[in-house]
Amino acid sequence: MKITVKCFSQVKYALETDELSLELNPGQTTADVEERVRQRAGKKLDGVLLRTAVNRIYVKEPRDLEDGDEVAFIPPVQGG
Amino acid sequence: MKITVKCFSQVKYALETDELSLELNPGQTTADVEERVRQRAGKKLDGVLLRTAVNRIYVKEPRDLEDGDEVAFIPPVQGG
Amino acid sequence: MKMGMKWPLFHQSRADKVVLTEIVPAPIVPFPSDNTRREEGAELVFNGRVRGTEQGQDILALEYEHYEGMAEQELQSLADETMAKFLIQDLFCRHRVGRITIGEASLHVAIWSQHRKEGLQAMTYFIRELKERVPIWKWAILVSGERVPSECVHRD
Amino acid sequence: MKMGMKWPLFHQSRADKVVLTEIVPAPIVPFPSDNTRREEGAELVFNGRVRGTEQGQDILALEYEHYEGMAEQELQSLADETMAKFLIQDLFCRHRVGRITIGEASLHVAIWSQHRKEGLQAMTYFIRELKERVPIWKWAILVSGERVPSECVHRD
Repeated sequence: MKITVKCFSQVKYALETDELSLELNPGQTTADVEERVRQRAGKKLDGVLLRTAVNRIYVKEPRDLEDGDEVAFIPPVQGG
Repeated sequence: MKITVKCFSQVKYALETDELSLELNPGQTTADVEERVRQRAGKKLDGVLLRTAVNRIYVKEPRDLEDGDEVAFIPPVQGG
Repeated sequence: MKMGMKWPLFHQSRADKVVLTEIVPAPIVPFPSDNTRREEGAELVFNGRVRGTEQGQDILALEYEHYEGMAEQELQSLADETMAKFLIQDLFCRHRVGRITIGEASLHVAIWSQHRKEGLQAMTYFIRELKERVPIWKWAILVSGERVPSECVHRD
Repeated sequence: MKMGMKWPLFHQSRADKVVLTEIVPAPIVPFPSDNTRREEGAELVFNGRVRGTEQGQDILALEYEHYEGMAEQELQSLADETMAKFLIQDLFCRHRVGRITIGEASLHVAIWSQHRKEGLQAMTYFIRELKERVPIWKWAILVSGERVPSECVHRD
């Protein structure tokens, strides 16, 4: 199955893209995706706290994903 | 000696004047003047807390007055 | 600052702080906003407006009375004290007196600071103390036309 | 409310509360002031403005990035939550995104309430939470022209 990862701020800067399309195996969770994103970033996201959103809603615990889900790893926000 | 009492808000309303001119005996204090003001108001200032100002500065304790002083008994203020 | 004076522009970084207070007998002209500042990230503006009821009774308007001379002095010293107490850059305040129609502003305060937290704290303190010590009072103009000190408004 | 819609007039007493949030890509048009209200004695307005330095280093401008879809949703639900939590009448918020010059407003919030205390508390809470959870980020445009996430600005 296929999901989309939206990249913002430091994640976008580290990965040099604003969107990734990833193939997942059934049973893979948001935690697995975060791991892949962090690996792809080399060390550039070391020490950066990322919150997870699935389909534009914050989720607190790792969760299973479905085909077509939109995932984002949200670095500390800075609105205002 | 002679002093002026400025009247505002409830004091003005009770005394029906915005200014009194009073003759004082030497040694009379702001407390004596307040007493005279309250008497003149009948019961209309009963229960109304009055702060004292002499020459436009709040004073905390009763104090002696000098000829020409301007005294005010300040009901609870309501600016804003 | 006298009304009619040219409003200062603050596009330069400034060490100097500005504090301005006025008691005015006419409708309040708001302080101009300003998008030329480099240092102050927070602009906080408060308008205190006349409500249509006083002590629960409908009114036509309020009439603000002040102790001329003392009110100006107390307002300015409160503003100076607020500047000293909080890390803010500028504080501007206009308080209107005389008859004020429902909905119109009796008080207008603008505070500029580097960060919002200090501005919010300073605003909270400044207005609370203003209501505690600046000799200004409200007279209610009742629907009957009668004019009474606001504490003397009683429900029918 | 869509931009360009007629602004509602609130001269009638209203039981209904209004909450409006927008994320806009252009300079913020402030919400209009209003001297026709009978019930709300307190109007509090906050403008958050871009400062000339980021992490201590001079910048040319900020560029605000937002998670489209999610940012609007989080902002609106925060506003709804603020309305439920504090005794306020109306809350209006515009957050600008895209490139913003120093001095210009990135955030504009207006809160109307019967009394100032609730307005100040609601403003404090709303902005604090906005900075905590609404997915918006700052990119600094450095003097060199380089564009980097604001945390990645380092002193020379």
